[in-house]
Amino acid sequence: MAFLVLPLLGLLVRAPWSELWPQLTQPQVGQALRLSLVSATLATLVSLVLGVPIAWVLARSTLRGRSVLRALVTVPLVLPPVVGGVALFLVLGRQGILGRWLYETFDYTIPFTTTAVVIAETFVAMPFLVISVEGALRAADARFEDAAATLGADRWTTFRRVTLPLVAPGVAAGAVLCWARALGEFGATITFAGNFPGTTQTMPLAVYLALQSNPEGAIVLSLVLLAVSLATLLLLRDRWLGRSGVPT
Amino acid sequence: MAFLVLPLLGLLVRAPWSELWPQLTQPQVGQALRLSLVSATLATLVSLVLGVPIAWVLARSTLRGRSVLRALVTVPLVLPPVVGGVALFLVLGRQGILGRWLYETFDYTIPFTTTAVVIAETFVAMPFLVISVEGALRAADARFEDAAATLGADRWTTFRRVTLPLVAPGVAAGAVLCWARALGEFGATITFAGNFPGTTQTMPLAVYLALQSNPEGAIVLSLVLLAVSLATLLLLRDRWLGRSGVPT
Amino acid sequence: GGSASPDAAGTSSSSGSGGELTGTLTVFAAASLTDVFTGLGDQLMAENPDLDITFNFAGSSALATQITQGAPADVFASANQTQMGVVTGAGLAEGDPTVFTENVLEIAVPPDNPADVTGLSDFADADLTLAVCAPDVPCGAAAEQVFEAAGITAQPDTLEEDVRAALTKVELGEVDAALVYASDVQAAGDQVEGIGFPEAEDAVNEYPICTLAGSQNPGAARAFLDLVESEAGQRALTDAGFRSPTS
Amino acid sequence: MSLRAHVVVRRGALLVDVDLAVADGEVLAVLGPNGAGKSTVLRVLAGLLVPDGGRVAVGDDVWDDGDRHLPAHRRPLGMVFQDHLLFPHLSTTDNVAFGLRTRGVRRAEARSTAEGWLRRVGLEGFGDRRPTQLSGGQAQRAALARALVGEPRLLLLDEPLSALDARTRLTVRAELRRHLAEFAGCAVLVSHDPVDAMALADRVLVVEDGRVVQEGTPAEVARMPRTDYVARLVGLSLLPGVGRGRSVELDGGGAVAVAEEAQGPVFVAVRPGTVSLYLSRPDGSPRNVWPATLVAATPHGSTVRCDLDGEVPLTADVTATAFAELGLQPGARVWASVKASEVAVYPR
Amino acid sequence: MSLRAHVVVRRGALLVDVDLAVADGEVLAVLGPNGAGKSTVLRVLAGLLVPDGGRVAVGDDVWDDGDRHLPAHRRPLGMVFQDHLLFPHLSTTDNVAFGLRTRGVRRAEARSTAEGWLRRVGLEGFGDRRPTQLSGGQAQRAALARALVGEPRLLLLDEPLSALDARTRLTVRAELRRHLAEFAGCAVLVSHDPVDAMALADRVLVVEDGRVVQEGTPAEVARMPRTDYVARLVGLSLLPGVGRGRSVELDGGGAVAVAEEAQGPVFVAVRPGTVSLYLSRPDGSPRNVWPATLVAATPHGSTVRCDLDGEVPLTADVTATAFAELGLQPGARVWASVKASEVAVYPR
Ligand SMILES: Nc1ncnc2c1ncn2[C@@H]1O[C@H](COP(=O)(O)OP(=O)(O)OP(=O)(O)O)[C@@H](O)[C@H]1O
Ligand SMILES: Nc1ncnc2c1ncn2[C@@H]1O[C@H](COP(=O)(O)OP(=O)(O)OP(=O)(O)O)[C@@H](O)[C@H]1O
Ligand SMILES: [Mg+2]
Ligand SMILES: [Mg+2]
Repeated sequence: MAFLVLPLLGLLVRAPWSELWPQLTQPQVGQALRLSLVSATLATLVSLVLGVPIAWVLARSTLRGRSVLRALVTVPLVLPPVVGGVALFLVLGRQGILGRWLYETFDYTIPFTTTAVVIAETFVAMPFLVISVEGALRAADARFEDAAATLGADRWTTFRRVTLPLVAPGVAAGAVLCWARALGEFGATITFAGNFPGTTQTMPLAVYLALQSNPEGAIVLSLVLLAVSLATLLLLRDRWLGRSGVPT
Repeated sequence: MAFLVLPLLGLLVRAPWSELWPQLTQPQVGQALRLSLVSATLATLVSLVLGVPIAWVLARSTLRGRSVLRALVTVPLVLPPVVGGVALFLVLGRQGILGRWLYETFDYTIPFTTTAVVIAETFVAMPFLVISVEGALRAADARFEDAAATLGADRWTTFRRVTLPLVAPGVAAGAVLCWARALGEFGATITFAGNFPGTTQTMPLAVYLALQSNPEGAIVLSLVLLAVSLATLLLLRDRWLGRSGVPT
Repeated sequence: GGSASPDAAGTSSSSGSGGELTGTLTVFAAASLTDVFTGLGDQLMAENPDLDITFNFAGSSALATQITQGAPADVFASANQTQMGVVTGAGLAEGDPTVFTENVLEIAVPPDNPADVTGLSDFADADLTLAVCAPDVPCGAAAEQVFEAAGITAQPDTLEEDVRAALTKVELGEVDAALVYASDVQAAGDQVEGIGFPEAEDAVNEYPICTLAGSQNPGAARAFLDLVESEAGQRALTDAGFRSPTS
Repeated sequence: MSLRAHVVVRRGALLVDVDLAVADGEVLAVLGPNGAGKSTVLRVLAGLLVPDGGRVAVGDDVWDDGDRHLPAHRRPLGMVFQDHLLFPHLSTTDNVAFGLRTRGVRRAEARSTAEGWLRRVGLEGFGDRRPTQLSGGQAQRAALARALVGEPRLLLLDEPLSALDARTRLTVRAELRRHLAEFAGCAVLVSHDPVDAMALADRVLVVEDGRVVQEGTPAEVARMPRTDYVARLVGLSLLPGVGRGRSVELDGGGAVAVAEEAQGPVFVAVRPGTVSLYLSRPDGSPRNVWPATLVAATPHGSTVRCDLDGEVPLTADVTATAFAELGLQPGARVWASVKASEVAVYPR
Repeated sequence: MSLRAHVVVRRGALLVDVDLAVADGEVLAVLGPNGAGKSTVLRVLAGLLVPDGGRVAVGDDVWDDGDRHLPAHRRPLGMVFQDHLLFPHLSTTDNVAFGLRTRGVRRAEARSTAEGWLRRVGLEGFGDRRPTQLSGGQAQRAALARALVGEPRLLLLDEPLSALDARTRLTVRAELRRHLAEFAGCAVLVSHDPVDAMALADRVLVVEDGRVVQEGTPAEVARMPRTDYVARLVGLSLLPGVGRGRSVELDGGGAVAVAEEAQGPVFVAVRPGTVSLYLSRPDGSPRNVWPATLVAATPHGSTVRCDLDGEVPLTADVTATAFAELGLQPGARVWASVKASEVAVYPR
């Protein structure tokens, strides 16, 4: 416990609170905060759309390659985020496998746009969602799905109308983790999306740059980021994290 | 799926495989790989010792402040790792809250040692373990704990001899996540532990340095890191991840 | 230049006035110096078999933070005056830092220069995809200076957190041009092409070096500083695309 | 030594307030419908749930009393759960030895004592199996051994038979009876099967909605049920009314002729086998004749159980032959009759 | 239209190989001990489990046959599960409407049909409740409505009553009987309670260890059990032997005198109520007299059920009074006797 709280306390004690107001009123900070929140939320939504089905496959299907798939899902956890950013370039960059086609056909490039921020954050944060939702699906009672099948529901209907509502708390917990990780994403974002105020400069990027020139200001900025995310997490109440196993 | 696999493929295709052998035979690479594996494993062990009790408190106790505690646990997820490194300095550095006392009493400083690597990795990776184990504890049947209590087992005996063996698969899954994250840790490590070959230069740091002068080599290095961690993950079979919910 | 020739070092006695160096030396240096300093360190260790040099390469600001937090460093080589200022401001430098090398900006373009970038004025072209460093980091501050001097309103698409990140994007062909240091263009080999421009002289980046007050091995620290400033050291730096201090 | 408990505890919308006492060597069955609070009472006795009030004492030792609460693991008790709850990660022997180990007995000694108990419950040779490798009946026997091995002063059994199939239940019930007869401490058995209570208990406590509604020996409860729930369980129709000499005016309307004098509030209990059905009003000696509608008919061995609705709601058992001859269908209008001498009357 | 199925499927160590046929309007009960494979057969019929062999066909439609497997959601069937498995996130009405909605019925129409069904099962006014707010009996009724609402051709019931308490079970069993009588399709009911089978089924299939061991009407099975399991269920002692005229030589040793001629392999069934116990060898008309040891005694209403061990293992029911007068204790040596005319004999 102390191990987690003390560093935070250290930051709080040492933070130059006099810097707080001037920092907060900088237009760039507001912009970065807004962009961070918007892109982390979008990344979470994308992760939900893509990640929940993957989790379903991991938890419910009898595919041979499931453990390979599960290992692949954890790749973005181990890959240094900067390398992750390079990998994204290799696929979606102007010269990338898909990116070139996009560029030549629609004259559209992904890097250096807010879209790129969302993609980078999704790449890094989605595994958290997948792993949490898989856990929730494993814990859920699969017999409800049998019951739905005997009532004429195909796999997709069953998933949408029975499984998903049943594991909603687990999905919510996964989404929280995913959102938190997306909010803190730095390496892949700066590599793949670059850093431009208003379009791609999220809070962690602003913090990192501030560290170069104004370390005290950087600490204040990261505390602001923390405060916002903690406030959000606290608003999601206990019950979102699933039924309690408290033995009373 | 494609979203996760394509970038990896991109890396594999573009990687300059001719670089592989020369890179691998550099003594520094072997050193960094060994240090990475050792410190990630130690960080996982420390996380188990500290994190499992926290998870138990989150899942089983009826403390008022549980949602605050849970939010605090997710702090290191949101904090940019570099700021996490600074925070560790503020506590454990020679000028830090505890570090000064350590230094003055035992003439011992933590930063820039392998211990510092383990601490930085633990700080960043432990939340993964805590959140996974909490999930496993919530899913476990608390009635076994009642049964143990009626057999004369106090809370600690029950935890050690009943609860822990029951949630072993969940703990294993959490440990895998934790280990993977510790293996990929960069920002907090380079800040708090420095980048000394042999003592604190882990693979992600070696990748960072290689990026400065030899980007292709850096990609090869990170693929080596990936391969090692994927191999480890694949060795941990499906059953480690808990009983299956497959409805057949 | 106090460095002895390898032969002399090999034959003189350890307590001799020739000053064979012993113990460990810890050098904190900016990441862009990795190759040059590693080479120089190997040379000094070859001359002094009992000397053990360890390097800590990282971003200058991380190094400055570590030094102010009591890191056991003997030498600090910063990629800019600002971070050196953090260390001297904390009273941790031994004597005044000296500038041992300089770096000037160059335009980096992908091989064959697909966008036909010719000079600094192309950075005002909004149609090109362009990378410059963020003003918070030295190469960004320098970029601002040259644009001001040239009277150009730059239209970058991204403000990179360091030169390396900008260069990566050029290497991958994802930007048409980036404003980076000449040494980085050199290090990237044939992955990028460099284009020099006259306004670069308005924003020369200076690399200061100093020994640190808390050094446990001041003799070796001094010797390393001397080696860097020696002819051999300067040659190694020039080969890597840096240039000798003009003043 | 004996158990005296007054348990007051709120559980969601339900307020449980139950008084009970069990002498040494006595077995008390707590009977009641789902959600009546039976398990709640047992959890309080076990110390797994802190009551909101009341008092729990065994002999001279007070386990719960206002400010005092002895935690479960400090109480000398054994508990058997519905789903046996054997620890899945331990062998059967280690499961049984668990309670001894927590009390500091050495491993070898604990295991040999455990093996002795396994022999007593007929599980010799099963000690090395995991609980998942035991059948339901074997697992429940092992759970009993686990609860008894510590020589508890209080034995608590929460529906120990209800997860077993009908055949295994017969066997395990017989064995449980033998072990309970040998057991020197107090035993409390929760069940919602009256057969368990009849077979195993010396005394029965019927709990409904958190309150005790009846208490007595199994035979008393079976003969003179005091609530509809108990009446249905033991297969009687219960009719509350007010005695007026040889007749009882029912609260729901109508009257019943009875053989003995009755005065004041009474219950009338009618055994289904004593009810006869006719298609037209019979002329005969039985003085109790009521019109009724057949609501449902269920074959039951060689008889058919007929649920009747009307002024006097009754259940009748008629032979399958008679049922077929009458050509009855649900919805049919019939006449039901009972001899006054077959009707039991007892004060409310 | 009718169900004809031959189900072959391996489940862990168990090989299930069961043949069954159910006519329209008929109810088949599948009876068997825990782990016999009953649920497995039902899951194959439902299409939830792909069999390893055999064939499932309803009327002219083949549902399973080697290469062909119709998935569960394409089969016109309804299924009721032991734990009702109502979807906890939907209201009762929406649960019942679920099957209609998946078949493309519009929301308003599906809900109104569902409400009609809720009325039929006696749940009018409960439509807006969540399943957790229903009692066990109500939930099981809603599950029945949910299974019936799609007018299935095949109705499958997997121990629909076993999670209910004794009293609720009586009520729900009676209702279920009414609905099954009205149901026009084929119904298969899995149970391990013989009372369910007797009350609800037209025909009984007894499965043990994955095989059919007996088949017949409930009365036939109850009268002439063919395995020990069935015999215990219906409360008979079963003794296999070889007929030699008026005597049967038992396979376990000893002989039984019988009233009718018997030749070849036969079963002898003895009803516990017909067995008398004596402390010394009786001299009388019964020709069947065996020495035995009392193993266990369980009160059972007004009688005591005595398990006897000896050359001829038997169960005897004696009145509580007689039991007390004989002063019997487990371990006592007794003589058991049965009249030859009370013994049933039928070919193996
Ligand atoms: N943890 C809990 N928190 C709040 N209410 C509970 C809890 N557990 C049970 N209840 C409620 O308390 C009441 C009594 O439950 P209890 O388990 O004691 O009943 P029971 O008589 O044992 O029933 P059953 O025969 O179903 O086991 C029920 O209404 C139940 O919903
Ligand atoms: N998913 C499964 N995988 C492997 N074996 C299984 C599975 N489910 C059940 N079995 C095994 O198949 C056998 C038959 O199980 P089944 O559930 O069909 O029995 P049952 O007759 O319904 O028993 P019960 O009365 O306990 O419900 C059992 O031995 C069981 O352990
Ligand atoms: Mg209960
Ligand atoms: Mg079953």
